[in-house]
Amino acid sequence: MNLAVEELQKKFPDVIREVKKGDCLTLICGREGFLEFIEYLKDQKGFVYLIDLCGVDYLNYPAKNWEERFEVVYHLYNFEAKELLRIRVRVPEDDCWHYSVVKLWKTADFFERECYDMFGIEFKGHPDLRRVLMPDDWKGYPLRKDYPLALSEEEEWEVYKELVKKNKPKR
Amino acid sequence: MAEEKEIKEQEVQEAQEVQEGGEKRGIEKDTIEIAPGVRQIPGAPVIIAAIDKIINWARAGSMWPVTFGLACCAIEMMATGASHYDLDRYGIIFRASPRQADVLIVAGTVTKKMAPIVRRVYDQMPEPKYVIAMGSCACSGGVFRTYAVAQGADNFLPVDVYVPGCPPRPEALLYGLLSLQEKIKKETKRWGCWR
Amino acid sequence: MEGTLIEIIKLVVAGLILMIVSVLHVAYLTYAERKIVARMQQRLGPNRVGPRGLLQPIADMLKLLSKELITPDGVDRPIFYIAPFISLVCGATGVALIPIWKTFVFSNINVGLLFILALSSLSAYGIILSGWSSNSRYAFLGGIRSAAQVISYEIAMGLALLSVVLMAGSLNLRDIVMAQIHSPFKIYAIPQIIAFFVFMVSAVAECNRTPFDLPEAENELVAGYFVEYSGMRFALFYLAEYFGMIVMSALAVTCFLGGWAGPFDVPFIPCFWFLLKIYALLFFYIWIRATLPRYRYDQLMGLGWKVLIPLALANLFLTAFIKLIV
Amino acid sequence: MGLAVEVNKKQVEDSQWSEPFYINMGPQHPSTHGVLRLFLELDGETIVNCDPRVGYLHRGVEKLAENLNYNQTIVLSDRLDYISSAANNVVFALAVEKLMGLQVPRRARLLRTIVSEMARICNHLLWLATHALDIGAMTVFLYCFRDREWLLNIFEKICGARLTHSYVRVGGVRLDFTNEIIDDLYKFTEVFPERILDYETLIDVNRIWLKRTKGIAVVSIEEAVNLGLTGPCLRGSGLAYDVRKYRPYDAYNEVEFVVPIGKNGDTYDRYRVRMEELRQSNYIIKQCLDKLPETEGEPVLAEGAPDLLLPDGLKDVVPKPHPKLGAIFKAQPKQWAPIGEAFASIESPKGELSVYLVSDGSNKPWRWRIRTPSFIHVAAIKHMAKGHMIADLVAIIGTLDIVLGDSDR
Repeated sequence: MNLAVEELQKKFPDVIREVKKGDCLTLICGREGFLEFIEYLKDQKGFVYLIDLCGVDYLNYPAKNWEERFEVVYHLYNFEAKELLRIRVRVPEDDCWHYSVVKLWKTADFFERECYDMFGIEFKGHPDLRRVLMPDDWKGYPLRKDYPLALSEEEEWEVYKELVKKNKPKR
Repeated sequence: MAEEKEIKEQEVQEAQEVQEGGEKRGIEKDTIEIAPGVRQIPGAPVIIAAIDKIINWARAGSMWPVTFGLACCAIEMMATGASHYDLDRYGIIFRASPRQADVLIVAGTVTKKMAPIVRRVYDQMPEPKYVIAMGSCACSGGVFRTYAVAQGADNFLPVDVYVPGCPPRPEALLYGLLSLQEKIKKETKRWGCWR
Repeated sequence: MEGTLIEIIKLVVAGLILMIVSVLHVAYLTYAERKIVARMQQRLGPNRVGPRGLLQPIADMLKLLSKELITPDGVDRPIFYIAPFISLVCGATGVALIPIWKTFVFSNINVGLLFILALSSLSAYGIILSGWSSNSRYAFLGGIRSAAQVISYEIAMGLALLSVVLMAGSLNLRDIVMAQIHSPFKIYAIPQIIAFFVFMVSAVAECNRTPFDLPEAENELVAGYFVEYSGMRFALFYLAEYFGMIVMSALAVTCFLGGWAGPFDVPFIPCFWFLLKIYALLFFYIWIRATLPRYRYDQLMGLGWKVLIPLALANLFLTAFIKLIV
Repeated sequence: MGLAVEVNKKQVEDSQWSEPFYINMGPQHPSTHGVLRLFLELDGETIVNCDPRVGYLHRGVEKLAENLNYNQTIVLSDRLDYISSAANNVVFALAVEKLMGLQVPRRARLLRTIVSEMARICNHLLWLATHALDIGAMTVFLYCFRDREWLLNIFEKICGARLTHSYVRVGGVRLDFTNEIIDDLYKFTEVFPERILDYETLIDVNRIWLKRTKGIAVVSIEEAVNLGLTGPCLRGSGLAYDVRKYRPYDAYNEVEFVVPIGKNGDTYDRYRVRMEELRQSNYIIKQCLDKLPETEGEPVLAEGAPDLLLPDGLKDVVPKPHPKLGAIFKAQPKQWAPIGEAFASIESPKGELSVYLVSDGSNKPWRWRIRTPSFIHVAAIKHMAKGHMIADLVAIIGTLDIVLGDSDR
């Protein structure tokens, strides 16, 4: 581990809540002050490559010992040190937003839009936050745990419902 | 198997219609049958069966599908068109514009977001037009029984031939296309541009 | 009086035969293209419709005839209907002016070369109008591309042909062939090798063939200017394209390869050498279609204006200069 | 659409007499490789703004995976990037193995490496075919398919499927290779380099090909990293980042290969990188084949690997509806997989493909996040296409090697 975790913790005591060592170094963070923290990681610590940004819904997760429902998970990589870093940021359900990192990584553009699309987490500072995978007028956030896998007829997307109603061939 | 069944069903239906002398439509209304498969307009020396045959032969001999790949099956569709299987042998060439195509091969998963567009492509095609549902997803939704996937292209398209498989082998698609040819060859009273 | 009538009947019959033969040529050119390209790509090509697939073009034609003719919403109807005919007529009329053998030119006019050039520029109107009237952006882009392409390559082609005219001293196509036969090389392709090269390249561009098939580039503009055309109207465009190929190769044969003349006379088939040369050129068209990628729009214009036109101009001056001296 | 309007205004200010021309490319378009939709704003033929819109093939794989057990998810992975399914299988299995701490036998690792590299060759052949077809060279397309067919036949002998293999299992592979397959592969590796030469003679020095690819969509290293480009697209810019070298998995630390890199970061360099990768893949397959006899007789499945048919956990669980969640059945059996998270990534033919897995201890994943290269590459079109022409856009889509199944999941 090249990354001095203690140093980081000293520098950002409010951001880093917990440090875990699983398959890679994991930092569990809070939302406040996160932007400066990740900018520091990118500019000073050489984590220039954002592999992944995704949301996780921890509704009724059996081993849950925290309050917030959502997490936004970042995977960062340092090419020189060949080091992988995971950052988990907790986002509460009733105040469901997070800071956008599009200014730092253009990659984050689609990642954040997807996260918004799938979990309904809004990213503050994103230039163009729209749904990306689902149609614009889709209701609900599919990857949330309380969203059904297959839709019943009432929940069906209006456009598709009409299409089927109009065009279903009679047998 | 689905396509065979369908053709048989159609035959049975037609046979029933003839037997019952049920409601006659289109050309049947204006013509009488003078020999098996040969129809004549009363009082006019016009034989229609020959036209039926020729037009059906021409249609079966030059089915042009739209270049319209949706998912995995599109790769197998390309493979069917490529050197090894060579659809061009049957006079089948892919046209990029739906206006110039006859067959819509729904190759792959149709999602709900895509369904209106598939329908639109179908609507843009000129009559007579045919639809082949290629792959389990297009037939019935396949493994993807989720919120985003339309459970079968036949929810909003009149499918002529179903080709199951995930994805179907090129041979299967070829068989599907040949079945469609057979279906076309059995059509009657459809030699106008209407269906 | 009777003499004129017989003349007229003769003319009509000859015209009909010429038309039928050339339409058949066009139909089987599509077949040949599919077969040859297939062979080059290690495939078989059409072989199920009729013996060896020989009835394939007929099946295609019949099917297209019986298809629905769609007129999309918002098209400019009169123009939309008339555009394919402009294309076809302008493409096909050229056949009438080509001297097919020594004693047969359907219409032996003194400005034959000029007339063919005029027709081929006019056929661009069919494309532009169809692109304009279709109410589709792809068609529109295709039309614009085609306008630019045809205009710029027309110039190169005209300049290349001008040096031939300089050498032959006539615009009459039959006279050009005669002049070639009496020239020391028997064909103009040897002294006018540069002009021949420029002409062939611009002819390919003029016919919208690969690598210059930008107006209908399948992978960019779907089908280009005829994207909204269906059924027989689309078939007319198709016919026009292949007619264009045939006329252009016939023109190349006439102006550069000595027309009907060959190393020896073939009895009973006076057009043997003419056809042979045309087929060779058509094969060349098909060959490059199977081999080359497509140019980009601006690169195409660059090639036309920066390479072909200066080359043709230089060649023209050289020809004139030599003509002056000799 | 805020961005589009801004650019629009600027355009109008710049030139009073012209107005932007909007064109909608796809989802039914021959060269968008499936159902990609590009919303273009054009100035003549030059692209002013390009807004890629995806999701037309979004099938809800991530959600579906949460409702399937671990071995079943591998079947889904086939259908993500359907051109190189074997590589996808590997990353799915790797993630679960990491979570469960399974040790994969060496033979299985070698076999996995072979199929991954075969998938890479398949993918690059298809990429070359479609890329060349997009630029207009039609014959290359058919030549590539001819050789691809050969590989698919071998795949068929290995696992019975041509496209969707599901050959890799959690803890190993499904079946061992037979001698016939090994012979076939040896034959293939011998002939294939000549075939690569064939393609290269067709297009490598073709002036039109060079004109169409050199200097198109140039991306610098910094830009590429910032855009998240991976795989050949990143290496074409000159950074030799390859997961096979940086975080080796399977048997990649046993074989030697070169990571080819480009210099200029343009379409031509990316093309060269991929052509070189074809050779390297061929070489890797050969090395692995040579090593196979050393492991003769070893099992191809790790001990403790989950049963394929009935996962251990399910045997003593009666699924019952969760009070709050309704339709979602939640299995709470004896500890099946440890609670925790795992992150695995591989160098898929298209770029870095990674899986982030959160487990709640049941036999089904709690969250199954798939980071696919195509999704990021689609987003990059927006930045790469600006200022180029429509014809170049087609080349850019080709050079990024996008598969929409991969992108939309």
